[in-house]
Amino acid sequence: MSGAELLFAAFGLLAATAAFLAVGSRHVVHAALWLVVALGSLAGVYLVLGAEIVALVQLLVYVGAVVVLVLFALMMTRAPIGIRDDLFVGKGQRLAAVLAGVAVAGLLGGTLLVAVGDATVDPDTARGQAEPIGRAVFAAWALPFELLSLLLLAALIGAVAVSRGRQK
Amino acid sequence: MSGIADAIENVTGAWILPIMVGLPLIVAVVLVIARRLSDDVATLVAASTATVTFVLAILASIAAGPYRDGEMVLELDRSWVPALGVGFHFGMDGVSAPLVLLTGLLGVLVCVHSVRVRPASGRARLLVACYLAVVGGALATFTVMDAVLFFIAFELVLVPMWFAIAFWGDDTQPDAPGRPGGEVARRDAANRFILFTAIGSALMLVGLLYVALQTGTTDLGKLADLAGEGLSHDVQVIAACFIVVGLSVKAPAFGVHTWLPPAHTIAPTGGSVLLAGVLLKMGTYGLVRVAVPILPDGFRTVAPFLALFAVLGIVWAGLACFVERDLKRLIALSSVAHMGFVLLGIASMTPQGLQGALFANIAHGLITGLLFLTVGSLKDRHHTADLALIGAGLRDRVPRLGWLLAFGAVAGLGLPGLAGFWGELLAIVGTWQSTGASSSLGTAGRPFAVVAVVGTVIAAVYLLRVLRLVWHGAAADAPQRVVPDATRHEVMVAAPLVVATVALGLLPWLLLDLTGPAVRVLLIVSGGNQ
Amino acid sequence: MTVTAAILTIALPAVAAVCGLLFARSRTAAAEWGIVGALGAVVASAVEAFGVATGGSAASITFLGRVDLGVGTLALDIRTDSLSSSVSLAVAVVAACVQIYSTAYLHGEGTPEAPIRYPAYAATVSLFTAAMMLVVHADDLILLLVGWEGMGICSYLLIGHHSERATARAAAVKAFLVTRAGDLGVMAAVVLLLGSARTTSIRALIAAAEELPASTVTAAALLMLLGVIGKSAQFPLHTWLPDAMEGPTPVSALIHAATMVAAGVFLVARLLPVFFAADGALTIAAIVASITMLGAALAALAQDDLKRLLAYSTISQVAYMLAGVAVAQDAGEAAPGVFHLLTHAGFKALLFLVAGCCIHLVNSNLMSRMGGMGRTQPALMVLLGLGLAALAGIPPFSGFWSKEAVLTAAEHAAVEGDGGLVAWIVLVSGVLTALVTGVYSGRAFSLVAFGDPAPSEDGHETEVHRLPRAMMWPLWVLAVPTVGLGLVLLSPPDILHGVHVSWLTAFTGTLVSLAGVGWSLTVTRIGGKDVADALPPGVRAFLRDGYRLDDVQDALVVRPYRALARLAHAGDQEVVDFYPRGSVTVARWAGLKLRRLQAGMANGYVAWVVLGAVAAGLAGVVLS
Amino acid sequence: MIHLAGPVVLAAALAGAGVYGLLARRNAVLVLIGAELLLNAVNVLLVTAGTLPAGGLAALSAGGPARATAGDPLLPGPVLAIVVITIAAAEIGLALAVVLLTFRQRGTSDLTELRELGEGSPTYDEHPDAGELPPPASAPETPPGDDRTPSAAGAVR
Repeated sequence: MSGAELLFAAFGLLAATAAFLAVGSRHVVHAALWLVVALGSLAGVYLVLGAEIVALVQLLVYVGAVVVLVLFALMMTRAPIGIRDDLFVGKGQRLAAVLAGVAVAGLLGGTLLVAVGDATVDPDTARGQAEPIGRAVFAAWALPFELLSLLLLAALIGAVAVSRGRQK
Repeated sequence: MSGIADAIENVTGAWILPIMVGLPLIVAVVLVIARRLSDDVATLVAASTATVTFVLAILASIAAGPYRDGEMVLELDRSWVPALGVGFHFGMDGVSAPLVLLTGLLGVLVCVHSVRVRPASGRARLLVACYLAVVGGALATFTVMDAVLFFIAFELVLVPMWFAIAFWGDDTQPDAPGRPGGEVARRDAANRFILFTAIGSALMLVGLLYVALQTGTTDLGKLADLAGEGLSHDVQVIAACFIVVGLSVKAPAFGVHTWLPPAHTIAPTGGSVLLAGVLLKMGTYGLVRVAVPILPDGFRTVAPFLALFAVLGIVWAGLACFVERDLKRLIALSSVAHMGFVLLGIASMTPQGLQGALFANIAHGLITGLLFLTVGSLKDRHHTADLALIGAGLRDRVPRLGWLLAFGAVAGLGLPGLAGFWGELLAIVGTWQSTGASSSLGTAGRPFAVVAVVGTVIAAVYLLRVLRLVWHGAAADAPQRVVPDATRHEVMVAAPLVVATVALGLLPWLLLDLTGPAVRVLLIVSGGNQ
Repeated sequence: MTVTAAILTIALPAVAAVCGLLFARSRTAAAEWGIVGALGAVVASAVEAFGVATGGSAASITFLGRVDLGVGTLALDIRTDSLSSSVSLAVAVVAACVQIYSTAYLHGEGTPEAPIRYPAYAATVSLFTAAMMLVVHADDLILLLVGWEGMGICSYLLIGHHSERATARAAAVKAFLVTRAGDLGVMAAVVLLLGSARTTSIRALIAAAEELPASTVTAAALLMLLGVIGKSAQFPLHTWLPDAMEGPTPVSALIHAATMVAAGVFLVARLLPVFFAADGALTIAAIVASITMLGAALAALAQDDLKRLLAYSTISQVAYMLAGVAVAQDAGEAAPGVFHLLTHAGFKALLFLVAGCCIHLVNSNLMSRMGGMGRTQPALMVLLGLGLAALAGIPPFSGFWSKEAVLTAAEHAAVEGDGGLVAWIVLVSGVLTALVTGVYSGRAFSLVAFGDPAPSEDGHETEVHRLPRAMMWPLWVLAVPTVGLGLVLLSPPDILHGVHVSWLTAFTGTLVSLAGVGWSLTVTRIGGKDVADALPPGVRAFLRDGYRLDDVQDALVVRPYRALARLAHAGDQEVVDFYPRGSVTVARWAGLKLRRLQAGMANGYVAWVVLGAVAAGLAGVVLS
Repeated sequence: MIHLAGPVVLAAALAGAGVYGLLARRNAVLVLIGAELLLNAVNVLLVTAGTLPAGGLAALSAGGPARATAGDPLLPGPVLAIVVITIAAAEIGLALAVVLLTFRQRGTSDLTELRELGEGSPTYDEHPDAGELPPPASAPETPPGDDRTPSAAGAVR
């Protein structure tokens, strides 16, 4: 087991655990905070995989912006503080949800495990740095990138319009 | 004749066909758009358009001659959507020419009819636009030689006809047990019409596409030349099932006929005429043009079932007519019986049978058109088509209408010497001939022929009942004694049908000489029963 | 010339019918069109007969062109020969007499309740004449069928002419349907022959009769015999003819006596070689004819209505004709039957027209109301006597020669030929019928000429008035052949070459007839009123009602048919229409059930998405 | 050297957790957390794929566990991961706006109580048997696309 692999295992385990806690917590704010942990450790995972820029973006956008938005939303919807039992749907549906989760995980993991087999990779950290990514984005991916920016703009305007509601 | 043919050749060539198809369609659109146009002007425009179309149809059928060798003389073939292999392919031969002429004639008659006789409600301008669209679509169906265009033309007719039924239909039907009347009946009739026929067309489309995918072309001419070559037996049977079922909805065969009586009963007079004279023919034309030549093997497998339903229809509808009270419904049901003969003739896959089927097609269009015109006039006057409410003694009360009705009924029962006879006779002969191992009907052919012969008496029974109830009888017993007789205009509209019925009855070669060579070519190519 | 004349015999009445219907503005004009057409037909057929007699027959005259059947063609040709020219002359003469007679018989315009409808009447009679001419001249079975059914529809129209009477309506429908049921046979035979012989040309069929497969010929002959039985009103399809007397009397004279009912016999005579080649067809025809001739004669005996009496007598006489053809020993020997057809056309038309005069005078069909005309209308009674004498077969009237010719032919077949038992049956039945015919003829004469008129039911006495000339002239014209047609045998045309009358048969037949006539005439002399009184009342009623065959027909055909029709009509609504209605119900039910899935729960919808994704993934894994 | 099983198992675990979160949570914001986890599962796979040589797994097994010298010059893995993150940002912004609006109007962000559109909702108002037939289609006097009859038009004016 190489050092990279060890590092990966640590971040991965942390991310997985935090993810489970984020969806399983009975405390609303805790759930949001566990999400922070999960997303943050995923940034570590990306780093280990040699995707430096992605990791940075993950930290910036997800941990920095998305989670803050989530927390704000929780605040503004007067989410209850403390352990609550009414965060989940009924028992039967919950069981079905577990089954669905296991099925998805099993199907995805099973297929991919079979597909990858015994393969290993040696991530090339140089390729994940800002320069090659920047070249790729502004050369080959320029058009999708611009479309993406349009999408963001539209989402921004949409969000403003929606949250303002219909004010006469 | 050849001089005219040459002149047409020089002026338009085969473009006369798309012109003939396009003219009524374009004028129909114009009539819909021109909102300022009064009904009087609009109906006159429609009538003259229909007349021009009819003249074009006559010229085209002259140009398409001589029909001696059965080949298609008048043909226009341009590439249209090359990626899909769809061609802008028009053509006219002995099979389509009579139907084109019939459609043109009936188009003129219904449009001229609506110049004086207006629908009970709604704008006549839009109604005649619907009629013209139906005529244009039907002409297209009868002249296009490409499977995809054929399907489009087939569908094109449904929508205006749906409008005609749904908006100008009769919503004064009385309630009957198990069958509500009024607005409900009208909506039911229109919906039934569109659902049945659209489902039928969808099945046909599946079959056509299947054939097109298997052969790589949608050109009906090329497909007919292939005559099923390169299509395995199973493929042919599957495709034939779809196409035959789809087309028999329109024909209509027994079992899928229940849309027809309500549609005829509700539709305005002109709509009924076009429905009987044009729409029903499209189904049988499709069988002759598509199913028989393109899928000979498959059609041969399906034919006994088609014949079975045809025979069932002949007997069943004939029996049901005997106790039907509503005259329009009765004639509609009798159409099922008459079209049964047509389907039987086609299913026999013999030259005589096909000749009979094509003849009966035209004869039915003329006779039933006449009957619907007459009954429409009766209904306008009595405000009902119920036999009991129309009452006895039409021959004395309204002699002209009475004689038209009597003539139509007599022609409808297949009296020798009138047009109805030849088609039935030849269809039965064909069915009788279609026996033995290599034929399409095999051992079933002869029993079917016998039943069909009996069917000709059944027709006499119910039509004589009609005459006995309303034509005969003491005028004094009728509930409404004083109604106006047919106007000169109405008689003029009906007269061509009467003349044509007599002419075709006495001189059947007028029609059979056109179709004969084409039928021979069709069957020789497809290796049908000889 | 012969050819043109033959075509004109058909075309002139047809044109007259169309013009009379379309252009005749008045009653007179309509009558003129009818008379002109009929007289034209007389002239044309006289020319034709002359042409045939001098120049020989002509076959395959192009008439309606050739028809492409897809396989082979069909020639709608006509022909003219001795048979067609003689029959067409008879038809034309009777038709002309009837057209003239009708102008007086159907006088006036009628009342709104019972209009006369003269233009339609005259045109229909003309059309009928044309149709009969077509049958007579047709050289193709299908063309013959055109005329055959054309006669049927004209008969329907004319029987139902006074359609304000319910009985007339019923009789018209019955006549058409019963004959049409028989015509199925002809149509089926056409189908069969088109199938195996590939032709319906009569000439070709006669030529090929021996070579065709025996089964085909037999089947075709039997099927055509069915049509003959229907059209010629033979047992058991004769029930329509007595009812057909609801039509105006001149029509009965033309259609239901002289021409249309004889068309069946004509068909057999025309196609005799085909019938001859078919095993059993002629035997069955002979048996049917034997049953019919005697049965109908007995029924005629019991009638009170003069027209019904004549109707049953017609059935009986047509059976004679059929028997005369059926006992032929040679494919060319239709002569006795055809001769009887010609003589019968003359005297039966005369009888009907006389009956029409009587009815016109007393306004009733009942013979009991007509009595005593011997004093008031001597000329009419002479004519009646001539007709009845010919009917009974008293020498030297025409009926004697033809009837004895038929009996001679039967005797010839029974004694010398190979007719065997069937010929004996025909002979015995024929002789018995001659007796009965004598009895009912004498009875009719004694009742009408000598009896005392019963007082009319509505109390008002019949006023005796002179018959119009237009009604009397045709009677005298028809009396000529009634008396003298036997003279033709001195120099017979081709078709009658086979007519022989043996002295023995003639003597027996005459004796028997005279005995019958004498008995019924003497009954009144010795104080009896009606020879039919001798019958037990039950039997008399049974015979009068035509053996109650109508009830049988009603029970076996009409009522089951009605039930079946009601079943089909109900089934059309309830059974066949089940699946469209069912699909509505199913769609509605499925909509109600399926929209429960639309629970409004966001998680629920996501669950469906996940389920779909997992299913698709699994499918991908499994299938790849 | 990293064994590929690691990222795969991680992605599967994240996806499973995400699906569970989507299905089992009632609070709309918490449901969105599940959605974020699903997106991140995708991102893990994308980034992992970015480490593979051009030609993907097939090239890898052919060339052995060698260093991916000939990576795809377009770098689809990391770029698409960034795209996903961006879309996620857009999505969460919009979604939270909707949640806020709902909360403001309904006073709750509990999805089980927002069921007005559904069949089982207590506020759902429909009489299935009475409302089957739509109101009658346009009257015969005015077919579609038709103008009023002159008299009617005059009345309107």
